[in-house]
Order: sequence, then C-alpha cells, then structure tokens
Amino acid sequence: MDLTYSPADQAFRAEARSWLDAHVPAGSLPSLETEEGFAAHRAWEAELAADRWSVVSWPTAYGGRDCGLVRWLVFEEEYWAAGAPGRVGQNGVSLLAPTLFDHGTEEQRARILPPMGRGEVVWAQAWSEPEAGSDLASLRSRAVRTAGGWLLSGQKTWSSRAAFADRAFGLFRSEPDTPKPHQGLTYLMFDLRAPGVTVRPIGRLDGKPAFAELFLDEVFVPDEDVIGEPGQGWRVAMSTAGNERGLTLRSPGRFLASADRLAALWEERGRDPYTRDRVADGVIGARAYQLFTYAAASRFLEGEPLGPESSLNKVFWSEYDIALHETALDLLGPGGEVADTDGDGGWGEGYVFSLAGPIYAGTNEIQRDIIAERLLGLPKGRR
Amino acid sequence: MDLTYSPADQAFRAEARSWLDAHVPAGSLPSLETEEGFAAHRAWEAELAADRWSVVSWPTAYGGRDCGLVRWLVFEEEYWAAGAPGRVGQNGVSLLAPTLFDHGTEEQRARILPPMGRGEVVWAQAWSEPEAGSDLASLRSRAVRTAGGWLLSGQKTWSSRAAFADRAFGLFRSEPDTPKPHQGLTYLMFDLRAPGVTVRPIGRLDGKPAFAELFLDEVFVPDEDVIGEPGQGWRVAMSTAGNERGLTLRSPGRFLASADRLAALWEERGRDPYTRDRVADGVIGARAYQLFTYAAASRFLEGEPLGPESSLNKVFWSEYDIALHETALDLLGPGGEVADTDGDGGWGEGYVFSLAGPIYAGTNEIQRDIIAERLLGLPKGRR
Amino acid sequence: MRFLLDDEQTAFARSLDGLLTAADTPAVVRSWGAGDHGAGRALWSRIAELGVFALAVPEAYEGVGARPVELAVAFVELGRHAVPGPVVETVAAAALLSEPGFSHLAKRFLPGVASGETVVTVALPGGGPYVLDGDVADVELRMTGGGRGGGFGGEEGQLWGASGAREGSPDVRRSLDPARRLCVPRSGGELLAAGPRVGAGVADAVRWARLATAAQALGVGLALLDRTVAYVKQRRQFGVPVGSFQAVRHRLADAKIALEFARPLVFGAAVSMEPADLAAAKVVACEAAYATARTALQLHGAIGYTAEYDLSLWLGRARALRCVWGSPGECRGVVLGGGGDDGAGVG
Amino acid sequence: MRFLLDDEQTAFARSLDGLLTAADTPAVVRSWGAGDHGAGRALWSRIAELGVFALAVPEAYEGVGARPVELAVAFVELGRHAVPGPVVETVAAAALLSEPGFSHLAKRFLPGVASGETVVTVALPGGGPYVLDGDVADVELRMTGGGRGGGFGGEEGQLWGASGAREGSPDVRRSLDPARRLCVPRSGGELLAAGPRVGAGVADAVRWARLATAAQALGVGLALLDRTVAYVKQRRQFGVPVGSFQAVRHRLADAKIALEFARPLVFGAAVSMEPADLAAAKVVACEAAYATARTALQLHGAIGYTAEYDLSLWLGRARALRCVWGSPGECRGVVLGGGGDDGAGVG
Repeated sequence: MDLTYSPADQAFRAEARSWLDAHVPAGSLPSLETEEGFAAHRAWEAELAADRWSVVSWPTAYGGRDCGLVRWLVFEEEYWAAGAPGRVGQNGVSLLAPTLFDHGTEEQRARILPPMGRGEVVWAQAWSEPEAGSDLASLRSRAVRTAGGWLLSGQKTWSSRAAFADRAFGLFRSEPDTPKPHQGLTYLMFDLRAPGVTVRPIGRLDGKPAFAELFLDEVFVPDEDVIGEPGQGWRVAMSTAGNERGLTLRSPGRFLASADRLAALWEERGRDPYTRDRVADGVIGARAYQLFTYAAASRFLEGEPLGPESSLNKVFWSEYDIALHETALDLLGPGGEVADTDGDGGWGEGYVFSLAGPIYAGTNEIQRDIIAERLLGLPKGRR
Repeated sequence: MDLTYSPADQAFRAEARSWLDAHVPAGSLPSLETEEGFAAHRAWEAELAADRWSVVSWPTAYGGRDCGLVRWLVFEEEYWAAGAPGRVGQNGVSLLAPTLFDHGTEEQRARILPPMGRGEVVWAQAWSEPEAGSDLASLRSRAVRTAGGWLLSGQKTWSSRAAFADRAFGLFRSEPDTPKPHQGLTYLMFDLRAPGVTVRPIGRLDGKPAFAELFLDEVFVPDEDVIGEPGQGWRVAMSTAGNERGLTLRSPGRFLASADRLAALWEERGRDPYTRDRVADGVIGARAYQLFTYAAASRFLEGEPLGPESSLNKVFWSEYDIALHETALDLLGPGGEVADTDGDGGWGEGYVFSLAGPIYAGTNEIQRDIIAERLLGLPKGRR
Repeated sequence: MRFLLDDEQTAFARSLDGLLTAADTPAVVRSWGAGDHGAGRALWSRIAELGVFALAVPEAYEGVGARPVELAVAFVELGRHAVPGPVVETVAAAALLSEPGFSHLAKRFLPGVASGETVVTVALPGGGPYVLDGDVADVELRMTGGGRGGGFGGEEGQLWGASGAREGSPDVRRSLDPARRLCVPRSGGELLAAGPRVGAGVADAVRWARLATAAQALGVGLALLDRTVAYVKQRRQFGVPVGSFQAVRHRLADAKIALEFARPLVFGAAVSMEPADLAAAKVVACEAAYATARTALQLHGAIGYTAEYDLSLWLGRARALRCVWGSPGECRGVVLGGGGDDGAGVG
Repeated sequence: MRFLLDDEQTAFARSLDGLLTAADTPAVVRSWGAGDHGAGRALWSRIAELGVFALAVPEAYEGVGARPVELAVAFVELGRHAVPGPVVETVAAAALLSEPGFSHLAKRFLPGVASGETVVTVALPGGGPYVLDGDVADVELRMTGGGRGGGFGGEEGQLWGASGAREGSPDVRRSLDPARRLCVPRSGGELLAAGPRVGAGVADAVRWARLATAAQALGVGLALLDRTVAYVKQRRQFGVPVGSFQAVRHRLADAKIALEFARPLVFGAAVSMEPADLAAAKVVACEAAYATARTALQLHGAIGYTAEYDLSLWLGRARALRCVWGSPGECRGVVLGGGGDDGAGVG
C-alpha cells in the first residue's frame, strides 16, 4: 500500500506542470463541437505534440514518451489541473491506437500513429448502426471483397467527432451468413472524404454537432487498412476493450480538476450549507475514483488483465460526472439554466456532455448486467 | 376540485378530536409486539369500542358508525394527530372484515365482527408459506374434507401478530391437482389455540416477536368458518385486494402525524440546515400522500374501482416511511442508534417497523411489475 | 370534498390538447428557438382564444377572474406539448397587475394579455436573473428595490415597464432548453408604480408563476413518460422489446409514481394558493419531471441525446423549469416556513 | 506507487478469516448481545493473539507500532464476521494512550490492550453519547471539558478512567444492532491526565476510530453482499432463481460498485491518516455498507427481517456504525475543511 511517487515520476510531474503553465491558453478555446473550435483544438494538439506531450504513453518512435500507466495518470492530473483544453484526438488515441499496438502491422503503426499524435489526422469511431446500439453484434454494414481491397456499404451512426474528423474506423460484415452474429466481421479504417461517403452531422441536446451519421456507398478501402485478419474483427475489437482502456477512457485527473472547481464554486457561494453534502460527495468521489484507478493500475502492472471490473469503473464515473455537474448547476441557482461555454465556468456545456456518459461505451444497464454475471456470478437470466 | 369538508364532516372531526383528547393515554403504551403491550393495546381497543370509535367505517349493527371513506380519513387524521396507540386489530379490520362484507354470510358477520371490533378476538393473517412468498399461488398447506368441516395441515409463516393473537385466516389447498396453481384454494378461518396448532413466534430485526410460524396438523375447522365457496379462495382473497384496501392499508393521517413530529424534531435541533431538504420532503410527502388519497377516494366514491393504482400507493408510502425515519435518526445523530420505544420519541422502533414496508403486502418489486404492465402497458417480460 | 376535475375542466384540457396536437407544436418550438416567432405568436393567439390567459385576468379587464385550477389544467397541457414562450411570465404579470390599486395599469395591459395580443415577460425577485424571451415580448416588467426571494413580505419597490423593440440586437443567451431565449433585463423604461403595493403584487405574481411552472413541469414529465413508454415498446435489442427488460420497466414505474404523486400537489396548491403548498407543488413537480427526463434520456439511449429528435424539446424544458421561479432548495425552505432564504436560490 | 496489499497482509487477512470462520462467530455475537460475554472474551483473546490490537500499540508497550494499513485489513475481517465488542473503542484508547507524554498511562494499560487482556471502552468527543459495552469493558476512559466534534484542535481537557464492575445493574440501552450494548457513561473515576495533551490524544483516538470503523463497515458491507448473492442464487420464485431477475441483479451490481469504490478510500486513508481522508473513508464506507444492508434486506424479503436469521447480525451493525464516530454529515463537513461543526452530529 504505497501511494508515493518515485523521484523520477515527481520530476516528470514537475516538467509537465511547468510546460503546461507556460503553454495552456489563458481563456477557454471555443467548443470542440464547432468547426472553429475543432480547428483550435487541432492546433493545440500540434502544440502539445511539438514538445512530445500529446501522447505521452506511446513509444518515442511514434511521438510519445514511453510513459507507463502511473506516469500517464500523473500527466493527466497535471493536464486537467492546469485547465487545459479537451482532447480532439481522444477517439483515435484511446480506441484505435491500442488496437494498432496489439493487432496492427508495423507498416500501419508507422503510417497512422504519428499524424494521429500530432492532431493532423483526427479519427472518428464508426461502431453503432441504427439497429445495433447496445446489441453491437447485430451489425449490418457490409464489406465486400474487391480487387486489392474492400467496398464498404451501409449506415453508421453516433459517430463521435465525425462531423469534422478526417478518418474513421469500425466493424463491417464481410461474411454474410455466419452461424453467430459476431462472426464474419472485419475491422477497417476508411477516409471520411473518400468517394461514396456522406457525412450527416447530428446535433446533440444543445444542438452542437457532436456526432454524425455516415452513409457508405461502395467506399473503397485498400487491404492495407484492414486491422488483423478479415473475419476476425469482433475479436480484434474486444481484445482491445479488455486492455487498460477501462482505465484510460476517463482519467481521474479530469474529475479531480472538476471537483476542485466545484469546491471553489461552493466557497464563492459562501459555503452554502444546503449543498454541502453534495459538494463533499463530489470531492470524495474524485478521490475514490483516483484511488480505485491507482489500485487497478497496480494490478495491471503486475500482469493481471483488467476484466469486467472496467464495468464498475464505467458506471461509477458516468454517474459521478452527472451528479457533479448537477450540483454545480444547483449552486448557480436560476442562472444555472445557461448552457453557454463561456458563461458561469462552462458548467452548462459540461452538464450536457456528462449526460451522454451513462449511454455511450456500453450503456450502464449493460455494464450492470456484466457486473452481475461476471463479478457476482449471478445467473444470466433474460435482461 | 373541492377540498373543503362538509359541516357534518367538520362536526364529526370535532367530536373525534374531543373524545381523543379526553381518552388517549398520556405516555406511549408498551410495544405492541410484546405480551404486555399486546394486552394494553387490546384494552385500548375496548375503550375505543365502548364509545364506537374502534371501527368507524363499519355499519352501526357491528359496532361502527357507518362512516364513508372521507370521514374515515378524517378520523385517522385526528387519531394519529392525537398520538393515539397503534392498532392491534389492524389485520382483522383491514383484511378479514372487508372479505366478510363482500363474501361472508350474515351469520359469519354477526358472529365475527363485533368481538373483532372490540379487540376481544384479535386476528392474525396466515397467507405466506416458506416456499410461497411473493409467489403466493404456489401455496401447499392443505384443507382436507371431513365430516362437518375441514382438516388443515401444513405450515404458514410471517403470520403478523400471531404470537399473541386469537384466531387466523388464510388460503388452503383443498383440491390438490388443479391445472393452475391458484385454482382449488379455499379461504378458511381457524383458532390459533385449536388442537393441532403450534405457534412459534419469530422475532423481527429488533428481536420482538412481530410474527410467527404456524404448524398445522389436522386442525379441524367447521364448515361455518369457510368464506365463500370452497375452491374459490383465490378469487375471494383477490377481490378484496381490489377494494378500498389500497387506501386503508396505511392512512394518510398516520404519515401526517409523523411528518409533524419530524418537523418538530428539526425545530428542536435548531433547524439544522444540512437536513432541511430531507425534512421538507418528509412534510411534503405526507401532504402528497394525503391529497393522492383524497383523489383516489373521490374516484372510488363515484364508482370507479381501485385497480392497479393501489400499487403506486404501496410503493410510495413504504419508501416514504423509511426515508422519514432515516431522516429522524440522522437528526438524532449518534444517539440515533438507540432502538428503544421509550427513548428519543420511538423513532428507532418506528424505523425497524418501516423497514418491513417494501417487503410485505406484495414486495415493491412486484408492485413495480404491476405498474409497468397494468398502468403503463409495457410487455410482460420475464421478471 | 371532491378532489377531482369536473367534466368542464376535463373538456377544457381535451380541447387544448386537440388544438396543440393539430398545430404541430414541435415545429413551432423549433422555429421559436431559432428566433423566428411568427408561428409561435399565432399559436399564442389560438391558446388565448381558448381562454388560457383570461384565467389570470379579472373580469373587469376582459378576463374570467382568477381561476387557478383551470389555469393549472391549461398549463399541464402547455407542458405536455412543450409550448414555447413566456407563458408563465405573462400569467405572473397578469397577477401582478391585478393587484388592487393598479387599476390604471390593469386597464392598460390586461385586456391585451387576456386576448393574447400582449406577450409579457418579467424580471422579478423570485424569478431568475434573465428575462425569458425578452427579444420578442411586447412588454417587459421589472421590479427594482425589492427584497430577495419570493417577496411574500410585500416589500417596497418600483415597477418599471418597457415595450417596443430593443435597441440593437438583444444579448440572447443559450438555455439548456433551446426554445428558451434568455435576455439580460433592460434598464430604465417607464416607472409604472412604486411603494409597498409593488411588493404585494410581486408576491402574487410569484404565487401564480409557481403554480403555472409546477403544472407545466407536470405536463412535461407526463409527455416524457408517454413518449418513453411508446419508444421502449417498439425498440428492440437482443431480440426483444427494450420495454420487456425489468430494469427498464421498474425505472418507468418509478417515473409514473413520482408524477402521479406530484399531480395532487399541483391541484391542491391551485385550490389553496397558499405559498407553502405552491412551493411544495413547484419543487415536487419539477423534481418529478426532471427525474423522468433523466429516465427518458437513458432509456432512449443515443437517439434521445440528439437535438433533432423531438424528445429533446421536453428534456431541456424539464431542466430549465427546475431552475426558475424558486430553486428546489428555496421551495423546500418555504415549505418549512423559511421564506425562501436560500442563498443558492437567487443567482 | 503500488496501491495493493502485499502477500503478508493478504495472508494476515486470510488467517483472521480462518480463525473467525472456525469460531462460529454468529453464535458468539448472539450470546454477547444477550449479556453473556464468555465466548466473546475468548474470541477477543484469540484475535489479540493474532496481533490485531498490537497494531495500534507502540513497540515500547508490547505492540508492533502503529500499523494502520494492517489494522484496516484486520477490521475488514472483523466486520465481515460481525465480531462483537468495543473493538473500535479499544483501538481508539490505544491511540489516545500512545500520545507522547502519557508514558505512565501507556505502561499501565497498553500491554494489556495488545495482549487482549484489557478490553477498553471510551466516552470521547467525536464518538457518541453512550459507551459501547460499558458493562463488560475492563476500563472505561472518558474525556471531559473538551470541545465538541472531532477534537482535532487539541483542546484542553481532563481524562478520567474507571475500571472494575459497575455498581448495580448497568443501564443498558438497546441499539439497532442487538449485539451493541449501550451504557450511559460513568461519572467520576480516577483523573488520569489533564491539559492540552488530552485533546491531542483524543484527536488521535478519533482518527484511529474512524479508520477502524470505516474498515469494519466495509467488511460488513462485503459480508452482506456475499450472503445476498448466495441467497438469490438458490431462492426460487415464479419458477426461477430470484437472482435471474434484472431488478435484483442491478441492485446487487450497485452494491458492488459502492463497496468497491469505498475500499480504496479506506486503504488510502490508512496510508495517509489525514483527517479529511479518514472522514471521507468513514462516510463512504458506512454509506456503502448501509445501502448494501437495505438491498440485502429487500432481496431476502421476510426472512431477512427476522432476528434469528444470521443476516440480521450485519444489518444492525451497518446502521449502528453509520451513526457513531462521526455522522455522515459531520464527516462530509470535515472533508470540506469544516472541522466537523455539524450540529446534528453530536447527540
């Protein structure tokens, strides 16, 4: 039970902090979910990348610093404490990159990772389809073999960031008549500006185009953009879901910074007694999430795979995040109905963002089913 | 939308109040769930009955005042506001008596109701069996035909008040091989001191024998103690469940009085700001329950049967009651762990009692299933 | 004692529901939120023709007298259909201007309110820091110099009025409800009244505003529940309707319980018009609607999170109504006789 | 950075678990609650032999020095097995008497604490209004004249001790946990110490008591969850195991989440021993255990509501631990730097 940082980790923290102090933009950037904001966030990624701060956990060969999990957690703590901008490259960095490390070829890694790390190529995910939300295995979009590659057709939806991104990755059905629905899927990457792709932005609750529908009509993808073996896409996608992604999807640093801001708001409001308990729960929750993550990281570093306990993590942070923002809005009183980024500390926009948490990356209902079956050993039962 | 009481109802309220002012015992009686307390509560029922206050909603012929629902609600408001004792005859009055009014014979009513109303004969219910809790239709206890009556054998459990009561009523399987489990059941009444009956008291969480197991070994019941037709017991029992019992199981007056005590405790504790919202919810919840009940009573009086909406009522009061007591215990601070009746206003004992609410009279899970299916029209689905 | 709507009240609800169903209200809401008020003003007139605003206007000024129960009936329907605009604020203004001694103001403004010609918005203690739809309202009323909170004490104060187009483009801020256009209150204008009557009038305005907000929130919650029940019956995942999953069924049952216990509080408050009852109705109806919104969003999943799907019209409304005309904490304080002294309640 | 128990700590937990499993602890709990302490004292000695109380006693007094992480490990097991008696209070007393300057008291009492010969109970600011098991404890320590609350300020005060049998029958009050025997503190006794060191010692005692209570509550919650999972797997209703109903499964999943996020707070607090961390661990572990108790009771149904079924041993404990050594509100106040000034926290 050791919660101390090594001198090297402390030095790393100091270096990150001083770089961030010098570089983090003073005001907040325009919302990531606008064209202007997207461009500003891309530029910020380039600035991070120039000093090798954009993808610290990657190997140096691809622009990273080869940081282990603990150092990544330290970086995230400093990053969010500094009030630095949201990360436009998150989809690629946290979902596609781990897949490439595990299942990609050396050629793919060398070609794809460096521009991803610099924010030059921003990736969108293309998992869900209109009839395949929580029930992801029932995908219908097709990949049909053609000379030197594949032709993609069908419809994807809830593609985060796709309104402004460059490329996308997802699963496609390459063998139509398999006995089970998760067989015969292939993991492919494609260009969002390729012929045959139509991107229709979808506005989230506040109207900002945070995701898009993708209509694909015989979109050509060369063989070099298949990850893993054709037909093995489900296995490729799931094996990555079981790595440290459960820890890196939302970093504790992010919530520690939000909790600090909440406590500061509460102080500003004269330590309002009526919200004291909820503010305290906000502060405690961030600490619990941090310590839970350190424990999971410690186990991971000793070689234990992260299994279904990622589901505990997912339910916790997504519900915590909403409660935190609700408390802040209540502290703002009637002014709390304002949703602008630039007013009242951006709590309104953060609240709208938090509402998606229990829905995406596996709904919390699915996560609770996983906890019941795989962590508690309860009978499967119909959902 | 009329919430005013008629002059006659107001006069009735005044009469009840003045009687209660003169008669309600100054201190609290010993706990109902002890032998001594049971006797004291029986004596109190006799005192109520002497002036026709024990069963105001019954016909005068049986010792009541022929009060309608509204006047019953008024009486209950006054009764609990006066701090009067709990009702030892509740099981008989609210479960058996309505069944006798609907399905009993005139002979049965004349024989059974008056001593019930005077607290001379206290009734216990005998519904549940070890393997038939929520799934009541799977009862196994048998009634076998014999000369002039029936012989009851089997085991009943969770029989409220049976530790000290005189008689009991319940369903027994009189036809063993029916196609469906709720067929072939008969509704019978029996003496808890009859030969063949063994009563084993069961302590609730605080150790008090609030219910008992009943072991029945060829207990003779004469034909005159069958209610309705043999084999029709399920229908008899269920038809009563659909009458105003949903309204009379827990009267609003009871919660209004508790909410007043909670608000007084909060004032005593210097209007503690940290519990303000929960205390307010206690006050509001009692008012909501009262108004909900008045609306349901108004519909009932216009001839609408009370159907599945009784399930709304059940979930609401049972969860409300626990929350109310939890708030009171939190206001008491570390002293709130005391469970004695006579200390700290009896909140500890009331809390233990409240914990049974979501479990008995149809668990809240069953109630939510009923709401989903019958009020919202959702597909049945496996539970 | 007959705590039920009568046939006339039920028929009134039904005709309002029919009007709003036929009017394609979702499209009206969207254009209103985009700053195009034509369809919304037309709908406003038709609502007024059914007599909605007249329910808060005395007969002397072309209203039908104070009819809070009918007003609650109407506002449940406005909430169910997510009708946009300062409907609550217009009712609050009518209550304020009905104050005895304001007959000159009543004569000037109330006939227009009752007929639907005059859309009013307000900046009053007990409301919020913004004027709702200040860019489209014909009249903007503002109280200065009053106390904070619900203002039930009848404080001294000045009442200001402004009308006509705002100079320049108004400073409209985005609400969590895209149909609510929040403006910074105007300064100056015409001094309409001064003295303790202003405070008394504002106290009345807050009472009516709380009733109307509570009823509207109840309607919003009912609509969210109805739409979600319909959705989970037809949406299939894992080969079965989503509505057959017990977790889904129980969550909807809880929403139903919350709304059905809010309903009698709303109508009970309309009967008594007592501040504590109104505050209780406001907090419970708004909390029930908001909890139902959370449930509705979660059970719809991603589609519910989009602006283009109509559910969004009610989701944002539920959140916004919870904030204004008395925060949950402020209302709970009033219930316990605290007079709304909640620091967090006034932004 | 390695936030995991090491092999030795895990083995320690396992041996304590083995001892308590073999000892038929539920029977011991029941006889203790009935006022028959023989089996409980015997169990106490065996726990002490494994070194549990020595973890809060300095080496100079036959302990192993302050080992909060190991103490937390041990108290999770004590909670899992619902071990009765003033275990937390004895640890608190050890911390208090370890205060520098109290060496005369340490020498007198601590070897007995470490060896299990001396069972101590306390009446200190930050605890509760009663002394736990005051009828059986060998020593009763009491502070007078100190401030309220957690006492982290090191107030002036007097420390009193009493030992030997109580005169007459003690005034034992029933707790919601039938195994907890609550007595009114004794007055008078021997004056053991006075001055600011008493306050400082009490502050230390409260820190250790909060850690031990939090760990114990975590263990209680884990036991409740385990037993309920086992029950719903075998209990059948409507022809299927109760544990196959989604509402049941999800409720247990929520209990699991709450407990698994309380666990790192408890051990994190043991590492830092900072008041804010300890308060956070105390409130979260106790709330998680209590929520799990509510779930356990509901999912067991009527059988869970009976005293004779062993589940009851943990249900009452969860409720009682939540109340003492810092109410939830008081602990939350400490987390925000409020120093535990919650009026409701001190009864």
